[in-house]
Amino acid sequence: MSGSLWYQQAVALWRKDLRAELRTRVALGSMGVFALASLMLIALSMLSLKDEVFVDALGHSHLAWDNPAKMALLWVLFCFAAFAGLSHSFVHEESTGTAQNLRLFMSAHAVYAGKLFFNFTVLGAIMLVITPIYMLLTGMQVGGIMVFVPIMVWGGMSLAAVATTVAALASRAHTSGALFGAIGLPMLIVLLVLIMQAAKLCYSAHIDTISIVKDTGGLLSYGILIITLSALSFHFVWED
Amino acid sequence: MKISLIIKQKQVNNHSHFIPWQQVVRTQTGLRLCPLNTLRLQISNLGHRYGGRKLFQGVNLDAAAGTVVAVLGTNGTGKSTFLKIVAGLLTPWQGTVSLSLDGAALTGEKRRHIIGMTAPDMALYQELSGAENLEFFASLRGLNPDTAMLRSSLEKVGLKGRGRDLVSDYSSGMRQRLRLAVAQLGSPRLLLLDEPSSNLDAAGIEIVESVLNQHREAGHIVLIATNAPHEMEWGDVHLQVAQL
Amino acid sequence: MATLHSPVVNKEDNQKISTERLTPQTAYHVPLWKALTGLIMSYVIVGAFFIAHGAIGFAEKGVAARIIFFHVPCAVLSSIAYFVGFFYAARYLLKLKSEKIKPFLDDYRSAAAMELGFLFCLLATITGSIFAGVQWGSFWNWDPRETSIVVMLLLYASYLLLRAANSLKPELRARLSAVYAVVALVPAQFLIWAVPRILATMHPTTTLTDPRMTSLSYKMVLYPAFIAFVLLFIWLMQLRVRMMMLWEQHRHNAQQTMETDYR
Amino acid sequence: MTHRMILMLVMAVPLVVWFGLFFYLLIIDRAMHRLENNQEGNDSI
Repeated sequence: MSGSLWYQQAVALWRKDLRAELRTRVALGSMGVFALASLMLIALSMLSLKDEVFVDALGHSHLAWDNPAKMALLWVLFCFAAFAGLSHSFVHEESTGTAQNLRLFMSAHAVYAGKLFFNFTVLGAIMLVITPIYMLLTGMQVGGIMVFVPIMVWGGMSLAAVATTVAALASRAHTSGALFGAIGLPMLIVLLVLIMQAAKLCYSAHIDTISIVKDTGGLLSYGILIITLSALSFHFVWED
Repeated sequence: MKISLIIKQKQVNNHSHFIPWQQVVRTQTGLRLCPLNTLRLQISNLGHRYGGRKLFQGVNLDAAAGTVVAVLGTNGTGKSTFLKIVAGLLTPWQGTVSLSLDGAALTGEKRRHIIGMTAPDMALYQELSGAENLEFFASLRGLNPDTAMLRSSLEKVGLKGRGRDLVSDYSSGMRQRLRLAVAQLGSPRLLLLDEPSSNLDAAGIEIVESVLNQHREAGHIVLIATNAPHEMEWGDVHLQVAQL
Repeated sequence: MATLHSPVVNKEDNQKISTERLTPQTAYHVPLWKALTGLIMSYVIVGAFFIAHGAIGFAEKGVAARIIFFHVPCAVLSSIAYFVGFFYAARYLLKLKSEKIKPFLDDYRSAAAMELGFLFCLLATITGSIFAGVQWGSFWNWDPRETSIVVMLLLYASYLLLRAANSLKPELRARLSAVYAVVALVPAQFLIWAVPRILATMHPTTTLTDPRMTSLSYKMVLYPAFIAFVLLFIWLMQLRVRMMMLWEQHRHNAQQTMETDYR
Repeated sequence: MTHRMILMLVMAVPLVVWFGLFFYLLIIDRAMHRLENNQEGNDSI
């Protein structure tokens, strides 16, 4: 018996989490209801902005409720939905005492990988359902599909990575629920700025190479760096 | 804090020239042969503290293959903590725990894969069934969790026919049996049992005893943390963790 | 203080101390660099009013915007503090991994740097807001640098919050906050370097990088201002770390007394 | 009052604040120095 490799363990953890999630639907349910409710709230409150026009510093006038603005609010929605549900993955293991078994059976980076992909799966499912409804209600356009899809996927991945890391940190403290939102938000604001900057590419007619590199590069490197640093330091959080 | 090692029976003979592929182990029932391997658990000067509170200090143990060690001590002396340190779940405050197989020290993943443990605070997934729990942990060990394997390991702990029920519907005795089944996955060479027969009925206690004998005969090392007199009897060696 | 966590107290030591107590203590001399901090900072304050001449580009022509000499060093220090905190946090984790010891001193240094980062960040925000109110006519404009310094403030605050939440378990607190300091380096980097460059800003960006942009009279005050603030930062950090160590020592002593008393 | 005198008066404010802070820090420094010396060999207060 040689034992299994870390990615096999991560897949096993992912499958276990998915099975438990489909049975109890704690994370999916809370995130789904949260996302739908805030979707309605956004759509209703932005009705009055529909024909609003603002004039920028250069004298050009724009629609206030344009595609980038709609995209920004969609991502704000995702961020809050992620923070409503994704902490469950770690907090549940710690509070029910099953984390000890995982520590005995699995290496720390396998746990991190498994939880990250589980969170990404849940967030991806929510995004797949919410995005079309949001586009239907607010009239947001896809714009350049070759930019839109990668931004949605990588943005979701980075969001899941931030949420996973912060959930792991918060689950070790007594007051995990309150802490989770508080220590995660500063990291999310930066992510949001980068996503919005990248999302503007979907709706701009003339895209030059420099702006693509500058705007998507920020988002891409942010996600990669967060995942790398979290994976490197995860065992300090996980083990005693 | 003082620790005394009481050796009830003679220690294992590691240098038997006469039977090189087997080694002689003397137990309560007399002499016994077990397959030769030089699995060895060495604990030297182990001590731990929580915050500023000392639990124990200067614990020493040298256990060879085929030994059952009973870890004794009153409540609050840190028996469970001691087992967690041996399992690698906690970093000790001082001292070392080393596990070696055929002279080579086991570390990291290799070490992780030969340790099985049950403890009252190591819970299983309530939202999954007993069989699903077993399947998950078996796949973490790299085993192939097919139906036959799950059925046989459930049968071994007397949970035949209850594998499909959710763990949340189990009684505390059944949960203890399932914990025992999880700890035995992959037949770990070092088995750590924290109060193994708590919540168990007479039949369950017999199961624990047969598990112990199996592991002893296979040349594994078993540590039992206990207060119950019948569990103390199982130990070949007693390790007293006492509070002064 | 390498033996911070394992000081062995025995009877002989106690005997020795009781006699030692009667001997006079080592006298306190003001260290030179601390005196220098006081002198340079005083020079900067005087210089800001009487050495620096007016610069081009301010709302009122020919007025030396004196708050710059306090605002800019504070803003720069608020980002340097993060690097210092990160450095010690990373060192803490590396030591923990390799040496299997608990290097609490590095944890204290990291925490002290983060606390001071929060303080200087707050000062930079306040002085910046005053300056913006005079220069741009509004105390808050959502300029990218203003946005990023507020998020930076939040980042420091959440680090301190994480520490406060785990204050009962010092060892866990040290590990968790070190990991947070390491991971939050990514957003901090983006706040310091990327965000002000991606978005259009009203802040002058070349003042510090291009020496030709500032006049000699400005440099004569601004550069000593940097030195004074860095020295002040080091001093404050040293005080904070010493205070934490004294507090830890006190806690340890209290525990020792408890253990001997209730035996 | 000349412009220079007004400047002097305004300058006095941060200068006084800084002197206060400086001596406050020195006092803390000195107190800590004493405490540390006290603690060095003294583990049972």
